[in-house]
Amino acid sequence: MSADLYHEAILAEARRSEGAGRLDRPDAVVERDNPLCGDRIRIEARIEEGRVRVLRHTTRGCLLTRAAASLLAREAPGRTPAELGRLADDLARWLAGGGAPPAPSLALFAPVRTVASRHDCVLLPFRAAAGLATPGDDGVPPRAR
Amino acid sequence: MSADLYHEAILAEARRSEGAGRLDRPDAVVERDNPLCGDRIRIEARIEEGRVRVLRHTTRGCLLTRAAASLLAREAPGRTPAELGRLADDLARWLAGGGAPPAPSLALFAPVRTVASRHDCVLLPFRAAAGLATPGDDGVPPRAR
Amino acid sequence: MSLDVAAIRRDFPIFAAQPPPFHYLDSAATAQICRPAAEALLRFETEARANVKRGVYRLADAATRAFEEARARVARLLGGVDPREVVFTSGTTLGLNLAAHTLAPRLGPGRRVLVSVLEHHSNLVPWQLVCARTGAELVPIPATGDGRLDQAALEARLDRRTAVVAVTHASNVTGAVTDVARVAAATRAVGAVLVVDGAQRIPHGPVDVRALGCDLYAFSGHKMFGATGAGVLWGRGELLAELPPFLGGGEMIARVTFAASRFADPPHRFEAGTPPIGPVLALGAAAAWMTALDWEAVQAHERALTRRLLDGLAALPEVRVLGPADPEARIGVVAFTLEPHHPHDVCQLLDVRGVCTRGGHHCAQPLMAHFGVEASVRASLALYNDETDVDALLEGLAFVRSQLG
Amino acid sequence: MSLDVAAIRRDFPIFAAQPPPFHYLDSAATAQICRPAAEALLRFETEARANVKRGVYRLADAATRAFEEARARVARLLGGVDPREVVFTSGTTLGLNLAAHTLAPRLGPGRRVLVSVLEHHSNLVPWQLVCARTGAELVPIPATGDGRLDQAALEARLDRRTAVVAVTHASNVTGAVTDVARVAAATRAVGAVLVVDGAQRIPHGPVDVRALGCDLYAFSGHKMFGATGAGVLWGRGELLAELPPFLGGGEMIARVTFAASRFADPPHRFEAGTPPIGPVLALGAAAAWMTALDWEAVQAHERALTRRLLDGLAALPEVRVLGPADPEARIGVVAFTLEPHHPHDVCQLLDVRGVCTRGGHHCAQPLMAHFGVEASVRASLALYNDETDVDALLEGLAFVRSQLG
Ligand SMILES: Cc1ncc(COP(=O)(O)O)c(C=O)c1O
Ligand SMILES: Cc1ncc(COP(=O)(O)O)c(C=O)c1O
Repeated sequence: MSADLYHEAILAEARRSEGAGRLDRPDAVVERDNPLCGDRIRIEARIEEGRVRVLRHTTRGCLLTRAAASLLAREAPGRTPAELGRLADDLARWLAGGGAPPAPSLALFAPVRTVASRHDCVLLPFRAAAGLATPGDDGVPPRAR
Repeated sequence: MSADLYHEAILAEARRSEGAGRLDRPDAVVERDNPLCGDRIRIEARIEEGRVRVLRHTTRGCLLTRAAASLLAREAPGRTPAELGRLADDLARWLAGGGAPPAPSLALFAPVRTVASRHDCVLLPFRAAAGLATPGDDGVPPRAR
Repeated sequence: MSLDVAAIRRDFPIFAAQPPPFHYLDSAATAQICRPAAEALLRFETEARANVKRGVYRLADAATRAFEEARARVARLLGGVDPREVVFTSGTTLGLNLAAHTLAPRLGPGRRVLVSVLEHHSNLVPWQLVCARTGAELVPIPATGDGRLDQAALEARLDRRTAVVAVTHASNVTGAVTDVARVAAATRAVGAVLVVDGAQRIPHGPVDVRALGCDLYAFSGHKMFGATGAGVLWGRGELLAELPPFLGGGEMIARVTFAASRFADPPHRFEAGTPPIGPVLALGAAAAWMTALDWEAVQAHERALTRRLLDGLAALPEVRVLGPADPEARIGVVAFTLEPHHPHDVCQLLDVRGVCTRGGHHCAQPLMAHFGVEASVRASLALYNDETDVDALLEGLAFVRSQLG
Repeated sequence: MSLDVAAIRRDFPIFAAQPPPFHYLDSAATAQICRPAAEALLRFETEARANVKRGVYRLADAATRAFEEARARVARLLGGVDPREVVFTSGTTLGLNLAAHTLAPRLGPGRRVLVSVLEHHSNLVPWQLVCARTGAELVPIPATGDGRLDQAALEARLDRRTAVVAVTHASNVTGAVTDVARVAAATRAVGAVLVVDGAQRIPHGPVDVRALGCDLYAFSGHKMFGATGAGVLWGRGELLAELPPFLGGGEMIARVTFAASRFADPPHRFEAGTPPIGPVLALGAAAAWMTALDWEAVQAHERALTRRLLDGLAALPEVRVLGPADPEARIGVVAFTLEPHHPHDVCQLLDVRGVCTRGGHHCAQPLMAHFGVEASVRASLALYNDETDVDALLEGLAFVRSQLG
């Protein structure tokens, strides 16, 4: 059963690792952890007129996180950080059981829907990207540090 | 069953209330609460050569506490506070199930042995009397106030 | 529609287990557990146990999902709030201590915490401790003669110095129900935080915490037909986001190094360590069971019983009831004295008749002092009680007098 | 005498409930519950529930007696200490936070808290928080290359500035067992307090805390075959008597007025509010069950299994074990990495074979940093495991590699 998680499309996407790397003078940078395992993603983006033009990521994570980061790099260009935030929310909702995949490319995560504890692995890159709106934000309110 | 608790001897002892009242210039005074119900006993004693000569008590409490205070007033004269402490410990042990009543007069508390939550009611006067050794002590360590 | 009490009672295993006569009138101390809660607890502990929030194997994943479903169920009981506003605790006491500790940075000399004299020690001592530590002033809000919160007196004391107001939603002695919405409006007007102790109110029906307008709301699973060991602190999301952590440990962090730690978002920031998973699942099951009830019928039933009890007590000249006489203004938690007898002696003899009541100060010594007594007898009703329970108590009081003279 | 593992397994309901293959190797996260503990829990919650420490009716009196009997049973497991030294908590995390908060008055600028880098976040973050609040200095005690406490380094750091030393009795990552007696002697020599996290050690046999020489010792019921929701903080009586309260609420007071409260003696001073009664009774039943075992046989069995596991892993070149290689120096908690795979992916695929392991940082990020990794796979053994569990894990790792290449 959970072997389905590791079907060929996910393995291939993780291996492809689209957008891996850094940018020269990014307009926005965000880092975010998965507190479960210490996984971390760093996202750098070139932003023009409020929209992501290029997105690069440095991802230390499991196959699901890496596949998701790769797909993010493909999905992000042309969207605003706010739109990426909505994409993350829609993705979370779909994983939790509601509706349709929020983008055709993301349908390959269908087997993850039954494994709630891995949803955060898939969501990490998208949630991080939503933070591009407020550079430097890592999702933890300042007073709580 | 627990109606046995209120047999005639206990009711009579509580009513008798031996030693109720205060002393003129007591050598030692101790106050102690039962945290369960806010019951309180104040004990005043005249002490000669380390031994209680007269003991008086002001008791706000249930029938068991009042009967116990009355018996304490009868048992205390001639004993040292340390001996009263041992009497309290022996009484606690007997109530909890071990051995014989530590004084013949205390045998009337036999039915209380099956009701653990009332042991403190019986013990309150005796434990308070043990505190006569250190006047003013109410059993709470100073730092914890 | 009237309540089918027999059906309710069948949902509570205790009534089949305890030999009659068994008149349980101590639900304010701990209510009995309903069958769905007991089943959720037992199933998890014996057949499906795994730790939550960390494991990826099926058993662990299922445990995490069940845990979050319990959170969602509680959120529904509280008027459909965001589940991330539901913090699981070990009980009301922990929840109120969490409130006091995390609000401590807002306290200090010149700042005030207003606490009503109706409070259970759990909603007083934490504020005493935190005021002692920070130098803030603890200000009592007085009660009315019949044991309700004195709203006018509260409003007179509220000003910009006030950082926190802490009140009970329903008193565990007088049964009086506080008009929290009115307190909330006044509290908000001075920019203070309103902490509500819901321990006694929640077993008597769902509470729409957003409509109440409070900021933090605490209660215990064991008083609302769940298991012992778990409770809830609900908090307004905007406030929770600002509060620092209380307990440190696993599951509440984002990243830890010796130099510094970053903390997780609510609710996890406040849930350090392995939670009481079984008791939380029981709490969730109890919340779902409660949500499905017809509360109009339940409340009519409880009100009728309360009236029967108050009327019965009023007929006894030796009895003094501590609390409002009007069953509309209160829940069925009824404390009283039976002169000249000591509450413990009364309770002990009631037990001979199978009537379970509580004697003592009910962890509310300031309120006892307000009434000028040290202790009282308390009979507390829940939805599974019926007339026979009330009548057994009233007859039991006659028996007590016959025994003690 | 060798251990009858089949008989042990019959004492654990989970093994009849879960369909095979079921290889539970996550006992360090939460162990399974033994039948006596489950029965004590269920019996109390469904058939005999009443609140403790307050009621005089038979049901309440019996609950109080059972609660205190659980305390006595734990006292026996800890080498026959005075039951008044046994404080019931909601778990290790609460116990360690209680330690940090109540020792806070001894901290301040110029004072130091020594914490080992082996610690679970539960024995690090509370000290961080309390050091931040008091101005005391948090000093790490380093680990050896194979993940044991560096005793010499600890001793070099100990001086009169040290107020507290906090170490784990057994690491939840490396399995290394600390020589607590040696740490205690050094700690005592500088007049500091020694706080020991016993969460991982206690499931592997009774601990004579007085012989260890520590001052406070914390552990959780759910890791020692009890229920979730309860734990213990044992404290030397002389120390407990001096500590101020932590949580405020019911049951921990001697008398409360608005002006001031006086607190009860230990252990009640530290047990505010309704305790997790059912989980405490389960903990007591588990303690009694443990006390009756032949621990020489159990430990020989666990050691043999640990050796089999370590040997099997050593044969795999892609595997790096984090922790001592000698089964005598450790418990059967074995963390490792399988290059180049991510621990979560490994655990997920092991689950396909019914092998339950844990991937992540195991709430010990500083120790992960010490090893230069972010996360690892952890297999943890308990007395109910047998060779088939170990072999399933080893075969499972081959399966993982076949799947992920
Ligand atoms: C060494 C160690 N200490 C403390 C804890 C925390 O225990 P709990 O989560 O039961 O509070 C754990 C378990 O997660 C542990 O392994
Ligand atoms: C009004 C009120 N607040 C708080 C509490 C404390 O709840 P717990 O003991 O479950 O923490 C109680 C119950 O004893 C209560 O009646």
